[in-house]
Amino acid sequence: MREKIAIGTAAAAAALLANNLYQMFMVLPDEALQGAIYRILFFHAPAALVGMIGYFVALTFSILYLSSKNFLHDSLAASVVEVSLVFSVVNLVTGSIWARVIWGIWWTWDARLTSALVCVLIFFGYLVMRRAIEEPTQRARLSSALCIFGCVDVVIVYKSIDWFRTQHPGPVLDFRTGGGKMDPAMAHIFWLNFLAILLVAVALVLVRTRQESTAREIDSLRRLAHTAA
Amino acid sequence: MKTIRHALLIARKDLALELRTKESLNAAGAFAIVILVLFSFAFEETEQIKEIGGGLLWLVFAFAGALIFNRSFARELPNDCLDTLLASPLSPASLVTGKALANFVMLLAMELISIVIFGIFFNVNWTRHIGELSLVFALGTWGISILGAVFGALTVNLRLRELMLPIIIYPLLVPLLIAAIELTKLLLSNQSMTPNDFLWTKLLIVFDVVFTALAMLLADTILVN
Amino acid sequence: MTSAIELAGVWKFYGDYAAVRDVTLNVEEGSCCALLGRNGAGKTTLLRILAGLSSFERGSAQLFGVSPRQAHAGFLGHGIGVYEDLSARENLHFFARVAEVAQPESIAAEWLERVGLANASDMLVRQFSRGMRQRLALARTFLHTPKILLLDEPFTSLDDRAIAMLSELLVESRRRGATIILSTHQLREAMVIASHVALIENGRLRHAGERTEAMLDDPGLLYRLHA
Amino acid sequence: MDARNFTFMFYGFLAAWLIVMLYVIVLARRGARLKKELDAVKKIASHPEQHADRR
Repeated sequence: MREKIAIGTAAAAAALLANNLYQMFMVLPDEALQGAIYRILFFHAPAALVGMIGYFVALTFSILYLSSKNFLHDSLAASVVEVSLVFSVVNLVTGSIWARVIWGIWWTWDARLTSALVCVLIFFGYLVMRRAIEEPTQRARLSSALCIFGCVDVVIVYKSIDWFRTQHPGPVLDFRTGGGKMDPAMAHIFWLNFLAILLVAVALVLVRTRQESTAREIDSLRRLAHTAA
Repeated sequence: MKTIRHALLIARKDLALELRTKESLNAAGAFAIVILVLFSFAFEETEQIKEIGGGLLWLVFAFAGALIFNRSFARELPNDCLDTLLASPLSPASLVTGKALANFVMLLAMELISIVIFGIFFNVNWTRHIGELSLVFALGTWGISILGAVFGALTVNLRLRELMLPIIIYPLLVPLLIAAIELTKLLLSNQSMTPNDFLWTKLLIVFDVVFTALAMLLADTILVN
Repeated sequence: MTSAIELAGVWKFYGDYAAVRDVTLNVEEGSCCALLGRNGAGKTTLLRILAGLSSFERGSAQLFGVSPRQAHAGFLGHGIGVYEDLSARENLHFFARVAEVAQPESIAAEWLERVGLANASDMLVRQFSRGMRQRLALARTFLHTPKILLLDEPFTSLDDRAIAMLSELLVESRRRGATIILSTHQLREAMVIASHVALIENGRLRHAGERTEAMLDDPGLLYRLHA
Repeated sequence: MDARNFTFMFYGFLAAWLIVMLYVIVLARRGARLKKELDAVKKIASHPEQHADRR
């Protein structure tokens, strides 16, 4: 059943992506100032959003784990962090390529770039720490605590943006500017593509969560064999 | 009240042990001095050093801090002292606070040595804004210390403990280090603070308060398995 | 008789593996319960739960009506629980203060005398012999006259003098009404001290009850009954 | 617009999907490894006496 949902989600994501790509290249014109490259935005920004949402979903699951001690919550938190990290890396790489064309540099220590990078480093540390702990209960407990610290830190980092001079383009989405800067046709594709990437992420999380349960089963069988022998 | 009394007890015990063995102070102090000497070869002009001095100092503090924090809970491992403490009336929150206090004192001592050496090697007069500078150092050092204590506790039973601690705390410390570096740079270059710079002080305070509260809240989760 | 220790349906998991399974156990105030079972059966885990060192996923555990973390039992685990780089006196001072006894200095001095370390009280533990360390550990465990004592394999690796001292301390503790739980391999010693016995196998409680005369004569009886 | 701009856009898309594909491959390999491990450990758990010495 779980696999069918994952496959279904992936199929829906693929169909939506095909449609979006067609729209992006065949229907939408080049942007006046940036030319063709602006299309990277359709992946760059949704990847950032999906990553950011993911970290806070993981925070929710971490808190849920601590109150319920249900391992499914821990598995979900770990899976969501891992998948979010993939999309955060997509975000950084696509952003870097865009910056090479528009700014002429691959990287700059701008506040938003810095905070995105810090986010990646924090949750990379989360995954590294998970690998270093073998006992599942201890791992779940400690990584939940780390996830809470990490998310609070992300909020603080993000807040300090306003105090740091910034080079990054300002917000272009409706909900942040309170009335669009973006062309409605573009905004439409943008949100469709956000949905597509979100579906890809959900499918990946489902697969990853299943693997976590398998790993836990292996661990408990090992312990059983250990005590029986 | 009880938490504070117990925290002071732990801090005093840790400092007494440290003064006797000098395990982490020697390592951290030697590290700080070596880095400062190496940097004095790399940079010569005094104007340049005022720009990067803040960054240099805080990176030295953060790196030397990791050496101190690694020992912080590891000190409790021989003879299962950590178990004994946790089975006693002492609360995990007071244990973490006590460790943070001990870290704070050790790191501050190390910072004092570092800045004196920094002043001599780079010919920088750092005493002109000593009041503000002390405030910045205290606020920044507390933030580093409390995170060092929390993650010292979190990593104490892990494989590769010494490696894991820096991987986890440095990214978390970024906002604190940015603020502390900006303020230190300002104070070393002999400018007075503008309202805009108070934002950095505010950031330091917010960081300290938020993470101290979080540490108290999660101490049980981290220490009682 | 009131219950000093009440465990009801306690489960402790390591991942999906249950180390303690549905343990329900009442220990009466003033009794001495010997916890028996093979290596890895869950004795240590159970004692750690009672000492407030381990959390558990299901069930409830109460010591005199409060949670293990608030009960402050005297706990002696596998390690001696004292600092190598503090002197015997400093160690006892510190733990007396942590345990919030009324006069830490005099209590510490009294216990140093009692375990025969008065002459070595200013020596660092690092310089102690094994027997001296063990006696210091005993002083550390008993110095706040706890109402509940949790001892994990206390007789293993103790030398003769320390064993004699421990037995004396246990008898005295019971006389003042303390409740004792100790896990052990040494069946014969356990049967002599214990008033009750509990047998754990694969995390499950297989037997709990009074120590009978038959067990005293034949310490292996319980194991054979549940084989 | 100019071809260079378009090339970089192509690289951007390529990089994005390459990263995701790479993750999918990692995921698939880990899945296969876990499955193999599960089968092996199941065998041991059902006949502990035969494997007692192999721990």
